[in-house]
Amino acid sequence: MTKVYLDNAATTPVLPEVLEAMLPYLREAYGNPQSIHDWGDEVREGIEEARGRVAALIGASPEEILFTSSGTESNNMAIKGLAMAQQSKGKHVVVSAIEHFSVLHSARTLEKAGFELTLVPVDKHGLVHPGEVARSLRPDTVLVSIMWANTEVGTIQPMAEIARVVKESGAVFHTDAVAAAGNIPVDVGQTGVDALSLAANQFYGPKGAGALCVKRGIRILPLLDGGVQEGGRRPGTENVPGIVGLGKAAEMAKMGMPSRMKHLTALRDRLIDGLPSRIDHMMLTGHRTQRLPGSASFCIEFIEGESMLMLLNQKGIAASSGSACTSRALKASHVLTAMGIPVELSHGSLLFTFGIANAESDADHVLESLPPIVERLRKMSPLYDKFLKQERGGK
Amino acid sequence: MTKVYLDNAATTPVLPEVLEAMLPYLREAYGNPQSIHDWGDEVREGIEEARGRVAALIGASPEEILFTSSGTESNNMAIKGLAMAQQSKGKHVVVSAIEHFSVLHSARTLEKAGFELTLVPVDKHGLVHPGEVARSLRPDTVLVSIMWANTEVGTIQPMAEIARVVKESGAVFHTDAVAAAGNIPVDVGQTGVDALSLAANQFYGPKGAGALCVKRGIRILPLLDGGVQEGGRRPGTENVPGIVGLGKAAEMAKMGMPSRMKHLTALRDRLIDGLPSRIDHMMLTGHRTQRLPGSASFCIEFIEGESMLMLLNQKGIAASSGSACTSRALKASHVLTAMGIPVELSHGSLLFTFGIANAESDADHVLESLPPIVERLRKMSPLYDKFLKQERGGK
Amino acid sequence: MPIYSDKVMDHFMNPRNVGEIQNADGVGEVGNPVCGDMMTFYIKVKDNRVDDVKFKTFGCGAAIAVSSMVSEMAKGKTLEEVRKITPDMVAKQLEGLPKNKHHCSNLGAQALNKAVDDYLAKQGKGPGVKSRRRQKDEKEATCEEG
Amino acid sequence: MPIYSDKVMDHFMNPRNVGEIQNADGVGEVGNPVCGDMMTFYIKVKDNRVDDVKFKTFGCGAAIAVSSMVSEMAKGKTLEEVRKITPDMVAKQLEGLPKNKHHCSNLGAQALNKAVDDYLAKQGKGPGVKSRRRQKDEKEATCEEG
Ligand SMILES: Cc1ncc(COP(=O)(O)O)c(C=O)c1O
Ligand SMILES: Cc1ncc(COP(=O)(O)O)c(C=O)c1O
Repeated sequence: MTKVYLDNAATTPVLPEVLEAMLPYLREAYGNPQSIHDWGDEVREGIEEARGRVAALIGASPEEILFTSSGTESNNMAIKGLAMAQQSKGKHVVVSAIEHFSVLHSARTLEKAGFELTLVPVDKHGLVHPGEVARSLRPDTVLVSIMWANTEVGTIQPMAEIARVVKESGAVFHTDAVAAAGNIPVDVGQTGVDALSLAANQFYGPKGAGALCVKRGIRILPLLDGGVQEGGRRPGTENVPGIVGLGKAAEMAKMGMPSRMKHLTALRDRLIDGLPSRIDHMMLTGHRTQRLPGSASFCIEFIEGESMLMLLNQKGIAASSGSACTSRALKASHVLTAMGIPVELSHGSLLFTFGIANAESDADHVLESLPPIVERLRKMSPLYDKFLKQERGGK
Repeated sequence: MTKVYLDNAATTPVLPEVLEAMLPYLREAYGNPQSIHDWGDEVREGIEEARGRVAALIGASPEEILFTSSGTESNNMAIKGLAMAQQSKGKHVVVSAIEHFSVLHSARTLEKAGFELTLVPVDKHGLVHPGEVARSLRPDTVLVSIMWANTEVGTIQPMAEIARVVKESGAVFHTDAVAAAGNIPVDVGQTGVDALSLAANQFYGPKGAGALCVKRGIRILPLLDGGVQEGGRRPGTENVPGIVGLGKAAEMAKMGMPSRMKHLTALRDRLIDGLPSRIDHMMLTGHRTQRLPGSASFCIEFIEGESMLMLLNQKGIAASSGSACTSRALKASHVLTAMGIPVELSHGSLLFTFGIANAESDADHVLESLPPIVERLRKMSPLYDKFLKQERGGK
Repeated sequence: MPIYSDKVMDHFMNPRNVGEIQNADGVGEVGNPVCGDMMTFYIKVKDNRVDDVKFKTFGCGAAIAVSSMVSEMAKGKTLEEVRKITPDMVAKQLEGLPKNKHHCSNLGAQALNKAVDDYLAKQGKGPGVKSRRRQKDEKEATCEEG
Repeated sequence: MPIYSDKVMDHFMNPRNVGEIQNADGVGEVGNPVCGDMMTFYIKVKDNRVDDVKFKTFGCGAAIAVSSMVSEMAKGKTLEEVRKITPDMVAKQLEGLPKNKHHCSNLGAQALNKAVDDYLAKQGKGPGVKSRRRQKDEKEATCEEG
């Protein structure tokens, strides 16, 4: 059976070159980077090279990069560590309504610690308007966090404009760039971002390797207490192979970005343009053009996401969904809800995310496979039944 | 040049079998374990197998195992998460004076959050006496954390006795078993431990993979906020290859433990018995017999640890030291100080830790190489000078 | 490690008794689109037995498999026997369900029961004796979690 | 990526002027064993110049390399020139020191200066004009960090 992986938003495969770069650090270069001997020296070199590469990917300086274990850890450290470090100046924090739970729930934790939280709304395309950010700012706002791009609907935010608004207020500006970094151009210096989260497994690096960029001069408290690693800001024995893999993936992403983007955008558009002509009663979610190159996200009426995923899987296709059933907590996607999509429609969420290994034929496989799946499930659906009866009745 | 790695306390090499087990998860099995398709199913299976193996190593149930990024993270989560979850019962925490900084500094963070902290002293061998633990307990003590074995001096604590004392009081008992688990028998059920930290890179698994065992019925708050991974208790995309490597290393450690221990104990004793007969004015640190199999730790008078390490490195030997100079903060080792070793002597700390790849000849290389190094540095040392002059004067 | 048992997958991929019965003797509908699960059961009753049963379901894989399993379990049973089908029995017949999908098995049993209620009401026999469990179920109008 | 520069390693592995001068014209001792760094400098002075210099050092690799470098820098210089040797000059000659080892370069310059003080005192010339920096240094009796 043709196997087509279109869930690159969940995680990307590791590129062979990335694994190649990691392997020495899983074999002969096993020292602890903190050690005072050749074994330590060798490994320290690998880590510092990786730091330089990650910095280069996002227009930062190497000493502004801290290595973490995931996007989630980076976001937790950013939200809690930045807010706590500035709390003498105020206790108000602003995040968008469509942040990842690692940002949103960290902000909720701050609330429990006495901070106030404002959620910035988004429009129906998932866009955060700089004016809305401005409206949410207060004299005691110390931290604003707006994600660079949204995984679930692909929408890319107008970061430079948002950053400008935040900077004028004097608040610290963090962005969750986990879905963006390595996939679209991201430059902290040019954009005016104070702190940024990223994760290797979103751009063909290994799982378990994230980074947090904190610009010089921005104070942050550590999340973990312990030893001296990462200048004491992120203690714990370094995940050396993971860090080296992250570095290599960053280098390759920087180099290959224009051609990767072109390739992915064509595949994505093939689905975005092709599916609605084959399937009635479906809609694109997110912005049509300001979206991640590989991302094609939809809501399909009258049927539910998990059952579509299971039937797609039977056809060899991996995708994902923001449906309540696919979330362990069985809650409707807060992203789709924030965009004004009715809950019953959000259950039919379906997300295809292309990776650099995909080809046109993969998009075509979806174009062929999805319509009969939708038809099959609609035949089973009492909602579709009611809709048809109403329609017939209406005529 | 002969290269002899005797710094296995800093980190162990990854066993080829462990890397072999990891490789599929860095290649074709790249799915996200949370995904609803074959790619996710395959990876979930790898993680759950690893969970079972880690549980088996320490006599726990699989559902009691949470995967983390390091021993440091496990300790932070344990100390903060357990204390915070029990705070309605009291706000007093007890840890030993020789804990790793990830425990000690986490406890200090609790102090800032309104907890009271008692440090349990150790004797000159680094032993925590159960009676001292009992003395430190109060009606409002909610958490006690005593490390299973100390990395720096090798001393193994009488865990079952300590656990008994703690359990009688009703407090939660956590142990940092990062140096112990995988190297000596560790059984949470038999010992009566409520929570336990471990790290793969201490027993021939990869860096970046730790675990926290939390016994059923023990409440703990998460350290990270975010998604649903690990039942919501430790969110963030799982470090799948790291977790699988940890599992494989745990399986091999359980199987090989008796023969490994025998091998390492012989090597360690060769140094412990052999060095003092070749070098004057040196002492063993830690307990002579209740110590980690591979650990030979000393203090050598009149000279300093880092300079010894550098000269040993020139002879191809990797070791470590608890000297102030080798710590980034340039503080004398709190472990040696707590054992009553004078600060000036602690600067001469030297630690050789054998691994399963070492042979007798490696110990012999140290027996030959260290005496001339000590002699050379003592010739340069004004302290040795003074000592000799006093001695001559005394005669 | 698939989320679902082979039995669930079988009933999801090849659901039994999908459809609608024109002029059904009883119809039961539970759930609602906002919660993401909705089931409609149709029954034909003959000699106090479920002679035919069909269903339509909007929902996740578990919801579809549960509907199919419940329909199979009901077929040929007396109405009294049908009343005794519990969510646990359904889950067991399906060789287990993930923890957070147990509510689906509730829904299936509920929908079938409602169809029986409907049949009895149409027969002028009143809704019959509702089990205590069912009364409780009906109170839970908000979406169930887990 | 070694912690130390090649120059530091060279001076650590092959320290110049290690030892003691019997009947030295000046002896300077700084640091103490509790802090983990201690240096003793011995000088012979001839025609207001450092004619010979030796040292003994207890401490880390940087402390030994710094001592060696300072001794080399001092040799043959006039006492006034010796007074002008700053920690920064020492660190620079060593092609840099890790941040947390900079205090070692302070110690080296201090020890040498103390030996000059001692020489001047023995000559009955008094300790001479101490630089402000040195007066400050001497006040710092506790162990320096970083
Ligand atoms: C006893 C002990 N606890 C905790 C740690 C911290 O573990 P990690 O470096 O994996 O964070 C160490 C590290 O060596 C250790 O020896
Ligand atoms: C936008 C965004 N932020 C944060 C995260 C969390 O990253 P991780 O799973 O690496 O912890 C994700 C994960 O997909 C994400 O898409």
